[in-house]
Amino acid sequence: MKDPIILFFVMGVLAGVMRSQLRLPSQIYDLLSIMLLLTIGLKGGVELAKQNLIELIPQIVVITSLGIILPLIAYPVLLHLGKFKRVDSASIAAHYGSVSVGTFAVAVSFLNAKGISYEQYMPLFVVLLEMPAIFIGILLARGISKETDWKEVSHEIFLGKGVVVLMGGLLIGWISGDEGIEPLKPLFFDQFKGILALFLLEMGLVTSAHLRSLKRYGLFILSFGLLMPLLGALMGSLIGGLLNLTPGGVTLLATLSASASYIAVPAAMRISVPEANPTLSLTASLGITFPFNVILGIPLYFWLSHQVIAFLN
Amino acid sequence: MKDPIILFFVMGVLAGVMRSQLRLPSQIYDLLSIMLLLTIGLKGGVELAKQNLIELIPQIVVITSLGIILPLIAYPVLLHLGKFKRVDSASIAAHYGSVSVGTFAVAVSFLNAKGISYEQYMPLFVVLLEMPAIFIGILLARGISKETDWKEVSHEIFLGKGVVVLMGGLLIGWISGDEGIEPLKPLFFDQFKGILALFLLEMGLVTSAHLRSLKRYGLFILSFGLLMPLLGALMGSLIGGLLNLTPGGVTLLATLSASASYIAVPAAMRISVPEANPTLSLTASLGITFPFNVILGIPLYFWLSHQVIAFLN
Amino acid sequence: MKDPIILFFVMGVLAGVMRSQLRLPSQIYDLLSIMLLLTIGLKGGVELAKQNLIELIPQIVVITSLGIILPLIAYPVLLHLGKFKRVDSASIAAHYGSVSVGTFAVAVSFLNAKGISYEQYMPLFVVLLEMPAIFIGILLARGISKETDWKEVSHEIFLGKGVVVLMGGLLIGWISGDEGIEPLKPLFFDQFKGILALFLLEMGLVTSAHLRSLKRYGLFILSFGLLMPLLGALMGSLIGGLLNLTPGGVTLLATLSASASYIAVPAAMRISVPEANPTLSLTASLGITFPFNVILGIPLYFWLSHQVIAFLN
Amino acid sequence: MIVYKRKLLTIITESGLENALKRDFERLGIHGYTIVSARGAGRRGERLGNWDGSTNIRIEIVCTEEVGAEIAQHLYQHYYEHSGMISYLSDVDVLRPNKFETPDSQ
Amino acid sequence: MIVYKRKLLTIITESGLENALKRDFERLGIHGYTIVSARGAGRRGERLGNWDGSTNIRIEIVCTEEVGAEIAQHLYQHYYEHSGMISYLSDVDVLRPNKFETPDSQ
Amino acid sequence: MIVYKRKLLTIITESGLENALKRDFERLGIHGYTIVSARGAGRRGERLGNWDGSTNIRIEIVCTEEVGAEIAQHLYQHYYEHSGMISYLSDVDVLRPNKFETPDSQ
Ligand SMILES: Nc1ncnc2c1ncn2[C@@H]1O[C@H](COP(=O)(O)O)[C@@H](O)[C@H]1O
Ligand SMILES: Nc1ncnc2c1ncn2[C@@H]1O[C@H](COP(=O)(O)O)[C@@H](O)[C@H]1O
Ligand SMILES: Nc1ncnc2c1ncn2[C@@H]1O[C@H](COP(=O)(O)O)[C@@H](O)[C@H]1O
Ligand code: NA
Ligand code: NA
Ligand code: NA
Repeated sequence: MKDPIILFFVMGVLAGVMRSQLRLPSQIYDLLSIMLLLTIGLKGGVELAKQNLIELIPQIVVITSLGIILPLIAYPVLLHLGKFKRVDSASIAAHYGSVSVGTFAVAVSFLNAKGISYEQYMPLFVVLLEMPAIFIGILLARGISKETDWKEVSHEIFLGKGVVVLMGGLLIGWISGDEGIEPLKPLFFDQFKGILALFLLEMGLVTSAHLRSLKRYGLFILSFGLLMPLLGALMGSLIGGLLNLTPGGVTLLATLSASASYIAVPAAMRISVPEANPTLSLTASLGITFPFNVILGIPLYFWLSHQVIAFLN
Repeated sequence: MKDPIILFFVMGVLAGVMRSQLRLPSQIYDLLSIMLLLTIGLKGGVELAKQNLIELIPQIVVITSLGIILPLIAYPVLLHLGKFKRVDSASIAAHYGSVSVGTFAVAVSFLNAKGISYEQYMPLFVVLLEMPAIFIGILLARGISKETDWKEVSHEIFLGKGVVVLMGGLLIGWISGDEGIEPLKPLFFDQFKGILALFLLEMGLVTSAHLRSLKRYGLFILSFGLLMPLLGALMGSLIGGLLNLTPGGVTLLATLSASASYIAVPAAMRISVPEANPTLSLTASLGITFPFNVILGIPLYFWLSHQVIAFLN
Repeated sequence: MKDPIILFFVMGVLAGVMRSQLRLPSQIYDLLSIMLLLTIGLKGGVELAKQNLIELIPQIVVITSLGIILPLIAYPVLLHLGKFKRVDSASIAAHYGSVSVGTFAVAVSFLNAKGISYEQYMPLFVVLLEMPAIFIGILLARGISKETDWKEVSHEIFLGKGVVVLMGGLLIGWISGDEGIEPLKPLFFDQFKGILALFLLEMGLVTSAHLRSLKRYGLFILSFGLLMPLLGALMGSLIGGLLNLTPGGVTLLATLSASASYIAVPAAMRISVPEANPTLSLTASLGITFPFNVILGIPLYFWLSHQVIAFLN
Repeated sequence: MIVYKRKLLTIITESGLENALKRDFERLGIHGYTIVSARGAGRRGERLGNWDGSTNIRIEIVCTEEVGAEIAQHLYQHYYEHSGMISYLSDVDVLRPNKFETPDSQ
Repeated sequence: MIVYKRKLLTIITESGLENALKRDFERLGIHGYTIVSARGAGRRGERLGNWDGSTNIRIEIVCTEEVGAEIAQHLYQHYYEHSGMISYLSDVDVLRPNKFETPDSQ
Repeated sequence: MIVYKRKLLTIITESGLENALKRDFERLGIHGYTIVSARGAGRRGERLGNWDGSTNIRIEIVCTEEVGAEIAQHLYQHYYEHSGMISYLSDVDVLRPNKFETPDSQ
């Protein structure tokens, strides 16, 4: 019983690679992605309201650090092994330090299909992990330079589409509570998997365009796009295990950590590190890591999480 | 337990005011608004089929007159107190004599959330109140001038998007009946609140753009945008009370009367009274009255309706 | 109890004919049509997985031949009686040999509303009937000419939007099975009728534009657009009866056979037979045959199917 | 392949005027035009293009010099004062010129 | 900042030809173009742009005079007779000129 | 109806730069522009326009020759090296000219 949403992704990739006439307009992409972000936010917010926030502080601190450490690991690898320019190394590192909400949604759907529970407030960590890597990336590229207009950069980061909608959803869920969002469930919860299927169909088409530029950038970027998520997943699952998360929660944290941003980070980098080549980083995050995670990575990280938890006990 | 849909509106306004990158394309606005209009129309039509239309004639006459009286009250206030040009006074008056279907939808959702019932054929009055004020507005601006191409104006009014879809929904609901529209309910009824939430998110973004032009037009328009709906609500609830509507029905009539058009009337005015400044009237109806009604007005009108009903008995 | 979706179509046609301001953007058309194609494909695929494909081979062969015979019948009629140019006769013939998925969806909705069952793997035949007529049309227009770039033509046909999505849906349904697609049902199955209603509203607007060019092309095309589907339905129902399909299945095959393509075939003809006049064939298939089938044809073919089955036994 | 000199008239205005302008074109005998949805800013502030009420349209008409002047004159008289509208003319070389003459000018 | 004289070729046609034209551009060595979706009217009636079948595209190519003439010639031979298509050339001053030469012309 | 000679500056670039460019225009005193979403191809490969990350925008600014040169200069310095951007100037005759001068130039 294969999860059919993966097949939608595959269908999109194949349609794109075979240059079919199938095309989904960007306006539909906008609608679908906003609905997914709201669903994830609302769900997380409702659960967050039930938590003692003080008790979450250790998790918040540790997981935010993860978003700082990951790009710091990736950067020297890209710079010295990959022989990329400083700005490109910094930019790619930022992509992998941050997260992909689409990948997170697929992992949630994977756990739901298996009936595995997880810490429902995980979407909080999606928001938390989205941003720090961007600052690290800019610092790596520029140093603490006066050139950087930090006000503009912060604006770009905190008010990017993804962060605003996810945060908005979290807050609305938090304020409204389970009962309050009840009438929203038919659209945002019951349709979740269908919306995700359509979204992945479109992502498949998008990904296929980036697959084409793969050969231009060679083997190193391919290896990096496959190995960096594995390292991320390992670190994420270790931290999840040490934080005593449930197996589902560890899987999600591993997935987040393994995932690479393709919306927030590229947008911020265009503005703050324009010399970095955007095609290069998107080829890695969208052309390699996203499909890898969605098709093979998530089941692997699920398995990994169980190993790590067993190992830690 | 705050109704979460208001929070979607607030989120949209804040995202817009803080100039976030969040943007919903106009095609999504089109889809959402057509779905809301159809839902409201279908629901009203099904109920209308159960009514004895002859018995409704007194209500129809009285409520249509309300749409004529309201702009006649607003016009001299705008002209003499507000010192606006004749064409602008007439145009703004027409906006406030007509109605906002979005506001009506929020009021319906408010009553649903509270479990308050109302005359389900109210959507008929939405259609009835939408149009007369436009004719009054043109007459106020032009007199019974030969310049006005009444054929073109009527075409614009009766075949505007909102009227056509609402009327279409009413008729389809009427013809098909409860049983007939059963298979349409999963989309048009169960998703109503979710669709309304997305619509309000977009309306928040739209509103925020009009908030900016607020300061340009000064205090009078701000006061008018807050006080005129109160007057409208008072008149609407009195008439509703006299017509022996249920408390829910009185609330809805008060809300309709308090609401100001931002689609049908501006479109008609651009064609028939082009000298009127559209930014001025939209600042009032979209920038002030719409958010006021959605956030504070509707609960207020609910309370008012009970007072009025108690007063009349 | 009239099926309300037909009324949505009528509403669209009237709004278009009266030149109302109602307009649905093409991006919404894209979303709705992809959702319908996926629904039909998924449903068919799930059922196909339960069938013994070997046993279906006779049906596959016979029904594919139907897609070859129909244009071969239509062509001489158009050429000799209609006095159309060779390329136009060939192109129109190809339209009527192929099928309209929108019409098929309305027929499915018609049977569902009546509670009539049918062979659930029928969507397979939609795919099968979509393509052969295109090849026949090109051969009729060109002969076995060297001019035709068959590689490009095949690409256009097999990788057209409709075929890709329908095939994709079929395969996903097949692989995932009933249980696998369970979480997709709220979007793709429960909302089917609502999505179809919106789609037909848009189709009404589209059709109305083609109604206008009707008078330009005269009586022959009108008669052809009404009689050719009747002939198609007769042949389809006879074949369905001989293949021992259920009454519902016979109705669907009659409808498919009666329907004329307005997406895949025109797109392919523009590329491979560009001299054919696209307005002429679309006037027939979209302006005449589609509304006829949707409003009157389908109930007629339902009746016809029962007659044919009774006659064959 | 012969090339003909024509004028390209570009009009940018509120989308709410689309139907009215199309009627005007018909009356003026203009049967060819191309429309694209747009957003923008001008003297009347920003138009974000995120709903009907804030969308612009960009109309292009390839025509002879006389027809271009006639349309421009018409726009100037009927819309310029009260509507968000700009328009400009430029020179273009077209390939199939008979398309760009109105029936009157033929 | 040096300014170079180039030609701007604008093509307006049916969206159904987009893929075919892109293939043609590739064969002709044209690697730069910009496409916008459009609606409009012409000799073949109105195209409302409300579904695939009635949508136009507006293509712009900045190029040298020779390349512009070559594309125009190609369009004229392959599409003009049977397709809804218009196209026109105009003069533009570009900033970064090396972008607008095809590999052949360099 | 008097006609004034102005310049039309067209900029085609990544949609991600829209906000930054709007801020720049404000600083440069440019209050009028028109934007259309686009797709296309160039030296940085194809941009299909099927999601935010692959959409272009096409900006038009009608302005005086000096202002046009000033914007072009600004774009050249700040964006040309690292962004997907092309831009070109052409001559246009506008009808209501006072719209196309920046406050500075009046
Ligand atoms: N200088 C300009 N350059 C390009 N487009 C302009 C210019 N001025 C105005 N526009 C466009 O014309 C519309 C109406 O202009 P306005 O009436 O000045 O607000 C604006 O929303 C812009 O899309
Ligand atoms: N004179 C014109 N000016 C601008 N656009 C035109 C003109 N004529 C035709 N078009 C465009 O080209 C498309 C095809 O033209 P046609 O083949 O004449 O129907 C139309 O749908 C319009 O978008
Ligand atoms: N020669 C050209 N003609 C028209 N548009 C172009 C041309 N070159 C580039 N473009 C547009 O400018 C964008 C960025 O170009 P580039 O930086 O060369 O990739 C492309 O995606 C196209 O939309
Ligand atoms: Na990561
Ligand atoms: Na009112
Ligand atoms: Na057929």
